[in-house]
Amino acid sequence: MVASFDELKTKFIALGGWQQRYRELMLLGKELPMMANELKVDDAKVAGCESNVWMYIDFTPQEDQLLIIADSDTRIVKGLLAVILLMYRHKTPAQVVAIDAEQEFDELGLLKHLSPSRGNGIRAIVQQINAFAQQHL
Amino acid sequence: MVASFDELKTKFIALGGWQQRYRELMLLGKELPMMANELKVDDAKVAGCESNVWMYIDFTPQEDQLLIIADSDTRIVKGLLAVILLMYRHKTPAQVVAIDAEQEFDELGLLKHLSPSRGNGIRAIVQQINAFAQQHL
Amino acid sequence: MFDIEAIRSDFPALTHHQQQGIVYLDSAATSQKPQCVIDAVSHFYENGNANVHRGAHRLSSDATKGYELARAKVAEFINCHANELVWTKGATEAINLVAYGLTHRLGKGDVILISELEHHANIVPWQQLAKRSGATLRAIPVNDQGIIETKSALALIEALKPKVLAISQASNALGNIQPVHTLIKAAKAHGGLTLVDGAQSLLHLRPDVKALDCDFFVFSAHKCLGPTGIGGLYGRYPCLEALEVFQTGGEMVTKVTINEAQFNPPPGKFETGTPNIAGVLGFGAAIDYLNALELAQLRAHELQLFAYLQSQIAQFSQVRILGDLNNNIGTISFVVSGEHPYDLATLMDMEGIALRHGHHCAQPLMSALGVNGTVRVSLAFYNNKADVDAFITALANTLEMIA
Amino acid sequence: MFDIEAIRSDFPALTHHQQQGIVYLDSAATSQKPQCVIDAVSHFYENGNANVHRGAHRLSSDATKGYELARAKVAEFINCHANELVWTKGATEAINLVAYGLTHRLGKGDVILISELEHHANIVPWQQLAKRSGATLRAIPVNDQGIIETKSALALIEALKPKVLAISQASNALGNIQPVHTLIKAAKAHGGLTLVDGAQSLLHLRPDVKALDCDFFVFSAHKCLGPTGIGGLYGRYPCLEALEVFQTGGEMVTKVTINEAQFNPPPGKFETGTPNIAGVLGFGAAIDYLNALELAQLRAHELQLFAYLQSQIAQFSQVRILGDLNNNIGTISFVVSGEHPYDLATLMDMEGIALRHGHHCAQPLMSALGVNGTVRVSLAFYNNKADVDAFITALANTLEMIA
Ligand SMILES: Cc1ncc(COP(=O)(O)O)c(C=O)c1O
Ligand SMILES: Cc1ncc(COP(=O)(O)O)c(C=O)c1O
Repeated sequence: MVASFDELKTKFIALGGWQQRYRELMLLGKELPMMANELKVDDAKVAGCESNVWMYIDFTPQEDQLLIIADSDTRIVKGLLAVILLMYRHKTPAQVVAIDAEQEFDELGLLKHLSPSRGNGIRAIVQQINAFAQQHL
Repeated sequence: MVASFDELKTKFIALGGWQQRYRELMLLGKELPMMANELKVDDAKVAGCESNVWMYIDFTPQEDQLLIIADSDTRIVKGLLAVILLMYRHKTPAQVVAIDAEQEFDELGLLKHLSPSRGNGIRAIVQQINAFAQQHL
Repeated sequence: MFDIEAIRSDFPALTHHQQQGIVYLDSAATSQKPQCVIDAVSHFYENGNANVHRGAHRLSSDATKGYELARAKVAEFINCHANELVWTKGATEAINLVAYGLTHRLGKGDVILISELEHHANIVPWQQLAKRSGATLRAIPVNDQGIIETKSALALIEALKPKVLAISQASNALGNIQPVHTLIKAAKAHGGLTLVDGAQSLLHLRPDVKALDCDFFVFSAHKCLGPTGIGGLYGRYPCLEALEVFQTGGEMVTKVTINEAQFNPPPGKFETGTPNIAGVLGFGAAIDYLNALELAQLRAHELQLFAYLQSQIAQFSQVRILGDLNNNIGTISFVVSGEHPYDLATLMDMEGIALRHGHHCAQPLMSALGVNGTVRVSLAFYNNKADVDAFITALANTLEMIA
Repeated sequence: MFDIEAIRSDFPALTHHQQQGIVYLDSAATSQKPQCVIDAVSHFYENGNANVHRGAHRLSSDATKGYELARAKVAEFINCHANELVWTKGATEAINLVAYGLTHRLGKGDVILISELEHHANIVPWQQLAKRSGATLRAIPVNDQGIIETKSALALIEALKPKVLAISQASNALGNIQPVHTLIKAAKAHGGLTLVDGAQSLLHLRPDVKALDCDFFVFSAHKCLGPTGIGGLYGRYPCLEALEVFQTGGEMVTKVTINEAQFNPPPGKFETGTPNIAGVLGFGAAIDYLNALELAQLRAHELQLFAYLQSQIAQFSQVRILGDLNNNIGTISFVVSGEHPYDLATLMDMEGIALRHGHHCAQPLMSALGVNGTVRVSLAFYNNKADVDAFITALANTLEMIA
């Protein structure tokens, strides 16, 4: 498993076409811990996603970090969630809002091939995280 | 006043543009006897006309002729009714159905300048007369 | 600058009419369309054509994006939020949607107030609502010119305390611009819901729904340079939320079993079935077109033309004009004593003037004015002085002929 | 002869898709449009543009003529009289119109019968009618392939004696062609009213409403080569007469006072507001286009393509196809065990295949089949062998990738 977002980026950029990237993405998704079924409630669903996405965000003041867990019933979104979680791992709220996720995804070459409505689902997830971070700045 | 449809035709064909014909038409309409208000009931209305047209058709077996009276609240339709009444005057049912009214109006140069929906009103009147004549053949 | 000839050349039908010797003075019935609107419609069918909101593939996703972008444009044009704008097939459907949605909110003793000069679209749905709910339908009277007098209208609102006030911002039959803002304020003071029929005002007045402060506003695209078969309903969000669903089916639901369905929040709640996607895209293009024109210049041109039309028509002493000429979107509705509007309009049509006669879907107004109809000339910003001159010549010929 | 490449060249979007590397296999969502349809729409706006049924001038009169001619064409296409055809904005509105119009005819104890595989448009309006009237909504079950078994359906009709039977002639989710004629006969034997949802069948089966012997038949133009925002309701004339009015307003009335309105006979009674004139004209052109093709050849081509698709997809043992493959309009709806349709469709989309995944607005069917959705390929006569080959290649890549 990749240890950091930077490592992930290096790896992805080295990959050839979108097929290879998506294959890798789905492998990443497989490593994402499964969320307990009891947690997969409607209230935890991210609105605006085509597939089911459940997400919980918490803030640990001691470490000034966001804690995010998320899951999806689809492989691709799970993979994208894995990327997002890696991107925001060990980040303070201030660092979170400073990240240009759109740009990062661009560099990974992941959104370009995704149809706009699917891309919007990913944006909805990122926005929810950002909104949470804003409240804890 | 013109005494017969043929006389009317000769007169109309001699006239120049549509303006002169319509002027003449409205003069004809003025000579059409007014229908008593009590007769202007909804049941006597011809469906499919844009303006109000009331018409009564009768058949006198002794003379084997149709008897038509009609009126309208508009000058132009009144004029067209006058033409129609002249066209069908003293005609037996068999003669009535033999008349190609469309063709006659064409020769008079009256329908050409009338918009299709107005022309359809005139056709509705002619059809009603024809339908009546058919029943008394 | 406002270059009328350049503008006219954007409207292909105007050129075509000219070739046929026809002058179009019936914009209140439907407006002409600039080429960009026609192209937006064709472009969709020729290129992206796909269904929306079905999220399957990129064609569909692109169609959805364009469709929602048009919603945002129209919303901005009338100054509301995109989620306060419901697509309907036109103003008539929008009024029906509201009237059905209020069925359970009204009861015996409640008053629905309209005015005598409303279009049938803003009368009959309220009659039906009154029948369904037991409420009573009342109408603000007009004076013998066809004008609503603000004072007596306010007194009536005060007396009746209507639960619903539904009124047009501009009359289609006469062109009057109405004191809607004042009437809305009075109705709201008593907790009444307010609906503005903007079918005629959208093109001419570019209404701001927040400034009007109405709860609902309805309009049709085809009267505002857009395609046929599309229009909209603006509703303040809580007002939309409080309406019962109207038409039901696909898209507007979240979860369906055989016996139960859960509905989307507005505007989705009211939008079922495959929408008029091409119509929406065309309407978006119409709004782009209007946004590129300066409203003040456009309105100045319209008013100038309207003044010219009035000054010219004044030469015919037998012509009686109805309506409020001081507050008008550019419509002259007239009668000639002793003459049937049908005769006038028929002869004018033969002269190549496209105008309308009859009751203009406003029979109660015609009754109130004691006429069996009028002849109506309705201007839009794409008309020019030559159009008015052609009309005046034709009217002179007609009156001379009929005399 | 049926020259598929010549036919494809009539559809500009197919050329455009090809240039983008996209293969359109989503015709059940909406069909592509031949150039003549697009041109009919533009031609109206560029030339005649005027409102209909307002009888004022020749532009309007010409528009009305074209509009009514299109009605006659569509009526002939489905084999009914022009005055039995009501224009609506689509199939969904048509079903709502009927469901609202029957409110006063149903009561407690009455049964409305649909099937488990209906589109939400043929479910939710009946739920709402049941709520308004006190009637009960029931559904004919499907077997585990998603097929209605005629015998048990007939037994259910026998037992329930439904006042209304509403059923689709072809399923959008699975493509099944249903035994509607048999079910209608059974329902009629008990005096039930029958409605056929022809949204999917119109293009593929060219239904004859007299042969079906249904009371109502609904359809959408956009699924049958026509424009968006237009569709229709066929109703046997006495059935249309017996329906209460739905939307009200201008055009559909003969006489209006503030408190009363008299309505036109059908179809006018149901058509209020300015209609989608351009949409109607475009749909008329679509019917002309279809009439010029030989149905038998077209259907043979579709079936051949469908057989080829089946034979090719059979190589993927993990693919499970749902629905009735022996009676089908050309749709393959499938699942892959352990895979989410979203993943399959997303990867297929990236491969340039435009298809649809999800519940296809048929959630009760998905529940009955125990799946959370399917991936759906829907063919039309303008698809060719290369389209199927591209799909198969993409599916192979996708399955390989996801494994
Ligand atoms: C079987 C069926 N019925 C009804 C509809 C609804 O049609 P529309 O969305 O055009 O109103 C559809 C379209 O998705 C359908 O496939
Ligand atoms: C004032 C007014 N309200 C409502 C309508 C109805 O609009 P539509 O026919 O586009 O639904 C019209 C159009 O004739 C109108 O002029």
